[in-house]
Amino acid sequence: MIMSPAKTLSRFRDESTRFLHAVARIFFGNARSALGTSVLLFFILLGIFGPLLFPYSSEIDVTSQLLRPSIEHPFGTDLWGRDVFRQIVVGTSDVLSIAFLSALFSVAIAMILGMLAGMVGGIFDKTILFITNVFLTIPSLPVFLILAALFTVDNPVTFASILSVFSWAGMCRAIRAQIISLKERDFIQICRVMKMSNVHIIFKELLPNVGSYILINFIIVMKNAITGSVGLMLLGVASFEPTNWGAILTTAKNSGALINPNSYMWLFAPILSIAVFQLGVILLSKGLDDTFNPRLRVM
Amino acid sequence: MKPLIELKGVNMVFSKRGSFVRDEKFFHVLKNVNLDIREGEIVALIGESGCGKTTIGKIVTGLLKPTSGEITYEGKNIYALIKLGKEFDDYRRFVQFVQQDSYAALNPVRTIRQSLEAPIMTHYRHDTREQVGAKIDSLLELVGLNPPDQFLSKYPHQLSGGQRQRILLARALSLDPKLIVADEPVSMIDVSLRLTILKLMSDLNRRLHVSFLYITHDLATARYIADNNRIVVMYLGEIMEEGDASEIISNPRHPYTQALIAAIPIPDPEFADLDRELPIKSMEMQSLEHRGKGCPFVPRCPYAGSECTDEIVPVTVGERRIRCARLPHVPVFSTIRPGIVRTGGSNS
Amino acid sequence: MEKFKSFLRHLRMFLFKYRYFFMKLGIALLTLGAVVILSFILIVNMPGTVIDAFAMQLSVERRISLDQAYILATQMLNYDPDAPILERFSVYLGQLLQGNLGVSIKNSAKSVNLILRELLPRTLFVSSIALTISFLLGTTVGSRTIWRRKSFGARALDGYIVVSNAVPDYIVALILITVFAFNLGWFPNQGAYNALLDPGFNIIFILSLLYFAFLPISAHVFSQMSFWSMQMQGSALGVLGEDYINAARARGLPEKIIIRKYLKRNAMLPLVTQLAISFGVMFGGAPLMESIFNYPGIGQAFSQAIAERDYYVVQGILLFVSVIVIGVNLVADTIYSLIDPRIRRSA
Amino acid sequence: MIRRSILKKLLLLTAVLSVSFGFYSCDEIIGGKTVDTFYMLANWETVGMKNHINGGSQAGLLNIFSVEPLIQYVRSTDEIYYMLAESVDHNDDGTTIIHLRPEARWHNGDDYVAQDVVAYYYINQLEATNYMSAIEAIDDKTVKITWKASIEPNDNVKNLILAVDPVGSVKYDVFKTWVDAIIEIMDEAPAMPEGYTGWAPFGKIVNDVQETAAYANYAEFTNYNPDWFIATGPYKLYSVNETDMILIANEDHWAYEYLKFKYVHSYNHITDPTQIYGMLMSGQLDYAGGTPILDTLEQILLANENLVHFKTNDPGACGLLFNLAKTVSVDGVRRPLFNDKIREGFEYIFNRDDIAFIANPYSKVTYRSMMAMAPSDAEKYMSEEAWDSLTVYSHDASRAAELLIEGGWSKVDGWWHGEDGEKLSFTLHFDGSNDHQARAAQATAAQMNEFGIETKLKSSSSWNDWFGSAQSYVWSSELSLTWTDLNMSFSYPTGSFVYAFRDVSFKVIHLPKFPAFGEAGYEEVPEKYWGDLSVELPTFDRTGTFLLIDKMQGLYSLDDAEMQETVDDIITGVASQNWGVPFYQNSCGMFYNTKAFTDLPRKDLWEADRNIEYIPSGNEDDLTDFYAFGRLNIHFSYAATLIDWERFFENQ
Repeated sequence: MIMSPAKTLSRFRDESTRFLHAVARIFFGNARSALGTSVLLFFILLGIFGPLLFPYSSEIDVTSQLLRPSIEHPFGTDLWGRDVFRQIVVGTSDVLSIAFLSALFSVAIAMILGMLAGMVGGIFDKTILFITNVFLTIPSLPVFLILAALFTVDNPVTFASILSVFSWAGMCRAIRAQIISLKERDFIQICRVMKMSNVHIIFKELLPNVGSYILINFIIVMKNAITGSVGLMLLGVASFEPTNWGAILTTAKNSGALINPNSYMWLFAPILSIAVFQLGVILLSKGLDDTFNPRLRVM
Repeated sequence: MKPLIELKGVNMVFSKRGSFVRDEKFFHVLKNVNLDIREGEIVALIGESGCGKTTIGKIVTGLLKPTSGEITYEGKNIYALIKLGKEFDDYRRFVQFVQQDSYAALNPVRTIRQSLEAPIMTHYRHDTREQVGAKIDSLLELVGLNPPDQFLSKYPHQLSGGQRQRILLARALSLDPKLIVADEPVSMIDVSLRLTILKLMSDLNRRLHVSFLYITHDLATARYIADNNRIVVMYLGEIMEEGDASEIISNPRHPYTQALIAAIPIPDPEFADLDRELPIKSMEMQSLEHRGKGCPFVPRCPYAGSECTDEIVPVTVGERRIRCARLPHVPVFSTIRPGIVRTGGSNS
Repeated sequence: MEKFKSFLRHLRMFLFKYRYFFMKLGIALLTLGAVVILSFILIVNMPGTVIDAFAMQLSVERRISLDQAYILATQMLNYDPDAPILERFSVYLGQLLQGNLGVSIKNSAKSVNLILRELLPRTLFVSSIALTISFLLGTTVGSRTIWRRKSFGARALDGYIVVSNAVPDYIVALILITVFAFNLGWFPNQGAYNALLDPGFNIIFILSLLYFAFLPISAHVFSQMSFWSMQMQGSALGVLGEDYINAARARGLPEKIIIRKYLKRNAMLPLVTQLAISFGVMFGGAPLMESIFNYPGIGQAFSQAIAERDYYVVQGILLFVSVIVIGVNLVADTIYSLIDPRIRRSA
Repeated sequence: MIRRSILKKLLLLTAVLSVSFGFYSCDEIIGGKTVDTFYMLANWETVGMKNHINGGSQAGLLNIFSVEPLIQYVRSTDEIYYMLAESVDHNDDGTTIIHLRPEARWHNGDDYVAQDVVAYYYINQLEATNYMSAIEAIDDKTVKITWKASIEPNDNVKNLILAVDPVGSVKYDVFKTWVDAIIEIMDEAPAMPEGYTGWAPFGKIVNDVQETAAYANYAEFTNYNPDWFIATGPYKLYSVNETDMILIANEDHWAYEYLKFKYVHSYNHITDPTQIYGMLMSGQLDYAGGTPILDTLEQILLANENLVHFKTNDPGACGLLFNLAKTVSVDGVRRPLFNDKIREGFEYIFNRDDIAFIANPYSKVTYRSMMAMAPSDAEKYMSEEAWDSLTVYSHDASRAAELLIEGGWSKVDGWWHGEDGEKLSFTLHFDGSNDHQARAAQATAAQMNEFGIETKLKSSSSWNDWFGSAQSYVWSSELSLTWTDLNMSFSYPTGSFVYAFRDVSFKVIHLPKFPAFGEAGYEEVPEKYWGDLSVELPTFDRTGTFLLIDKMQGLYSLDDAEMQETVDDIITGVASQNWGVPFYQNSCGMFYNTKAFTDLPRKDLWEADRNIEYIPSGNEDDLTDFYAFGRLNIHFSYAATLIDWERFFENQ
């Protein structure tokens, strides 16, 4: 049977829309993930377009120190007379990139090592397992402190690298376990019989199967990265842009904002932003879990 | 007819690594197996679970390398081919595998199209997308999935067991193989559907001249698919008896084959109240770890004698080979189980 | 010779019988070794040598020139920053093997052993109480709510889990101390017990300890409880599908009994290993939490040591805390293998 | 089943009990404080505290109220109080006779004797001993000091030098072993040669063997832990744990009847400003240093009507320091990142008024360059002519831009680029535990970004942490916000110079040094310069140049005229280099509880406004207030704050 090019084309178009539908179904499939995705999208858009809509000036203005919230300054102003709302907006991209990069790094490390360990096995597997064991044992916060003293932490990349040092180990183990169980499955054996390349086996057959797990973990690591980065800010070991949410929180706290009604909003704004962002991320991960799990159970 | 694949003196030993607290263990899974599969024939490999039939399937498909012995493909040793590269690729293409669990054999997160496309695109690199698409369509039609469009974008869990099994066959056929190793392909689908799948297989065998190595524990289906072909009976990693299908079923000569056939339930009230005791001595089974050179069936065999513990030379009777040292002492099957042969024969 | 052989055989049998435990022990020891090396490497690479910082401090304190202070510092610390790294490591290891975890660079009377002896009980006190309460509460709430997933309680718990996950524990701590210590003044904002009391094993002193630990424990419980109820829900969900639950239901047993005797008990088993990890997490988080509450525990000592660049103390505490976490993990694994024999066989 | 419910009830009971007990007991320590107790903050080592101040452990309140000097000076005012000494007479023959108070006693009741003073100086060998050629006990209560003839300080400085040291901390009986050992070593050491200007305590130069023995002896001495805290001061240890330290008035003390409180109670490790403010508001503290931002300050005063806030002059200026070790590579040649023009340009970038206001609204703005001495002191010690000759910069962005362009920088797309054409991105490093500097740092970074120089902030968690990184040659930060000029001891001209040229600033700026002993080229340099600062500066009259460390030698011996000339040379010379950009001279703030501390000065002022904005400047017309306010800073005047001097002098 010969197919006309038009039909083939339409089939591919069908497929791409179907893919989009699938993505939409995953992310908007239930109330939780829909809400979570919306929150995340909101912050991403805020990070990209926010600074254009609400341009931020770092200029200090001693006459408008610590103003209470108003229409002009929805979150009030800080000690230096700068608009807190615009600070939050400008800081969004920084926070997002720290979270995203940290998740990217740890997922990449976890994936590479976990898949290699699962695929290669033997002494390599044992070594990786042992290393993850060490990283799971040493308490992370103290080592963050030491690492932050050791390296200059002054941009999202270094920040994210330090944060991901400890977040890959658990995930690496889980991926390894999944790969080990997957690679004995029949459909992988068939690939061997059919002499499919290892590249195909890893990227086309194995990866899609751990994809949902990785996606959910990616989101969880993002959440942990934010918690960790703000914690490090609170302990004051990283260099920072004053607009970073953690930095705003720390400065507000150290300026006695906890006891000054005029500056409650200065302190509360970053807490609120962090909480809402985290909330979105958690809802999304839970929603994704709901979406993927029933099918995973059928397996 | 010249043999397509030949296993010569294949032995398979699995070992469990030892340590300070544990000795190393060896399991002799296959012992001196000789098997040949000719072009365009269906060979049914029968044996109870754990007898090594799946291992043979894996050896034939190249998933496992035997500990000793050689496998030849069209007269050439395939492990010598590996070094030549290209010809092993051919071997990979020409010998395909259909597994027992059709759900596990398909990647759950890939659509049927993706699962079918990948091997074709690997092995027929010069095909355009349209050609591949057309090929897939015709394959699906071949295995009786009509219209193909209805199945292509589905995921495995959206199909029934029978449909998935057809997909597996289509995938195996997609590389134009000369031999398909089918490892219990129907054991996990409804009895009502089994027949259609088996029919499809013998149909494909006839139309495309593809050889099948049909691995099963179920004598009835073996008899059905290997009609006019061969049956090979295995026990504990050794081939007990092999020969023409109808001959073996109507007149099993080896005590193990006799026991196997006697175990088939008889849905005929005429024979239902016959003595159903199996013609074996005990249920004791030889361990794979410590096995002698003699017949493994000795502990169960009611006819066993002292010579059974020595090396056994198969007796060849025409096309048939029986591996039994005390063949003259084994009674003719119809004397111990009258009626079975007739019933089995009338089913076809 | 015969005796030796039989001894060897018995040894082999013994090892084989408890191979799961010995395997875990071996891994624990190896991990410990890696931690020792890692902490040494981390400290060696810390910027600004120990001697420089100490000399600076001496020169300010004693009003002597920095050069003099430098010589004095090397003499007082008995430490040569120019020695080869292997030599320094062997010295360090030797000290460790003698049970000497290190001494403060500023005050030779302030050793890590002493810090641990005086401050570790506090941190253990707070974290073990917090862990027990949050574990008991969390598992109870988790198993109750999984039974009726649409009830008000379950929804409320869901909301609480999401919120407590979204708000990091140190922010909870900040809020607690602001409201209950600064604004309402119900609880102290610093300290571990009333300074006017004599420490001792009497009811008044223990009550004082509990009173001062109330806010830190509450903060831990708030953030840990959601973790346990979440874990419990996940685990109970698996148990819920088991036949014995259905059988118990079919027998008409009261819901309470089913939850307690069948659901909770079986679902709690896999959580035991989580306990160890959670313990480690709490210990790791101690520096931040204890500095917020100004609670004199090991965590506060650690963050102070970092701030003061008291490297030996940093190293010593890090090492010991890791040892505790490794030990707790080992114990948890062993206990788990005792109550769930499937684990042992799979080793 | 029963057991479970009992367990639950028990748990509940414990919780209720502990909370209610807490309410009961907190009455004692938080709400209704014990009368006669003064509450404040201090830091001490939680573990391993040694029973003497020389042991190296931080002793908190004991350092402040238990260990006495012979004379106490107030750091910001140089006011002097006689403590262990009753009188100090400087004679023309280069000797000083010190009469100890007859009633001076150790905390264990033993007499404080002259031998204890000698023991202190011998065992610690601090800076004062470099100026002495001998110290001896004439009788139990009389000490005689003979000063080195070559560098004999003037009388004013002699008092200040003696006032530095906490002499009442080495009891001869207790530390006899080590004191005798060191005296023996010093006796055997040869006398220094004529004209020698290096370090020579008691005019002796020890050889290597003796030096090693002396250090070993000193280490043993510091490690010894007596069974009571060795001190003589007005308060002695009552109880201590990790978070609380309580001192009780010492009945044996010569000023016991004039002590303002029976107990002093302090809390440990409270560094979070919010926590301090909270404790002030709830009345848990009677005294705390610091000036929070205006809003918070008003909130605190509003919350607790018994609080007043005093301010005094602080002899220290804060600003920007350059890291001169930073280089930039232009066509393969390494050049300094901050050259002369760039440094000068930086002086014009900032609106220092805003920075000063935000850091501390009661600080004094300065528009002069770094001069190694707090502006108020410089004005006092320099000649009028020299003071007036100092360049007064201004906030002038266009002038700054001109100078930066002259220095090789360029502005592209609104951002400044360095000589190599790369966009500049600086890190401004500050000590986060210092709240006004943290505020100033944020303002500075904001102004730099506004000007077009990308600047990030890095905060260290303590001064030690900051200095530990900053003095390292591989330090990554280009700029730091810190004290540019600070007087760490008495205000006499040298105090600030020591901070700038010997201890801190030059290490942070990374000024060039002469090679140290053993480094390449050290043989070509006279021994006295080894490892020291190698900076040549123009003299004030511009007729020549001088080596900075040459001027630093023998500062104490100069008479007033010589001193003024030297100070003029050093300050104008340093100011011409633009090593730093000071923004403001700080003021020290102090909260006091009027209910606890009943005789606070200037009641008229604080009854009108409890936030006292008046800062006495030390001119003749407000000298009384200057001294009275200065004395209020406990960390500048120690136990002298808690003694009722008026009544004491009346009764003498």
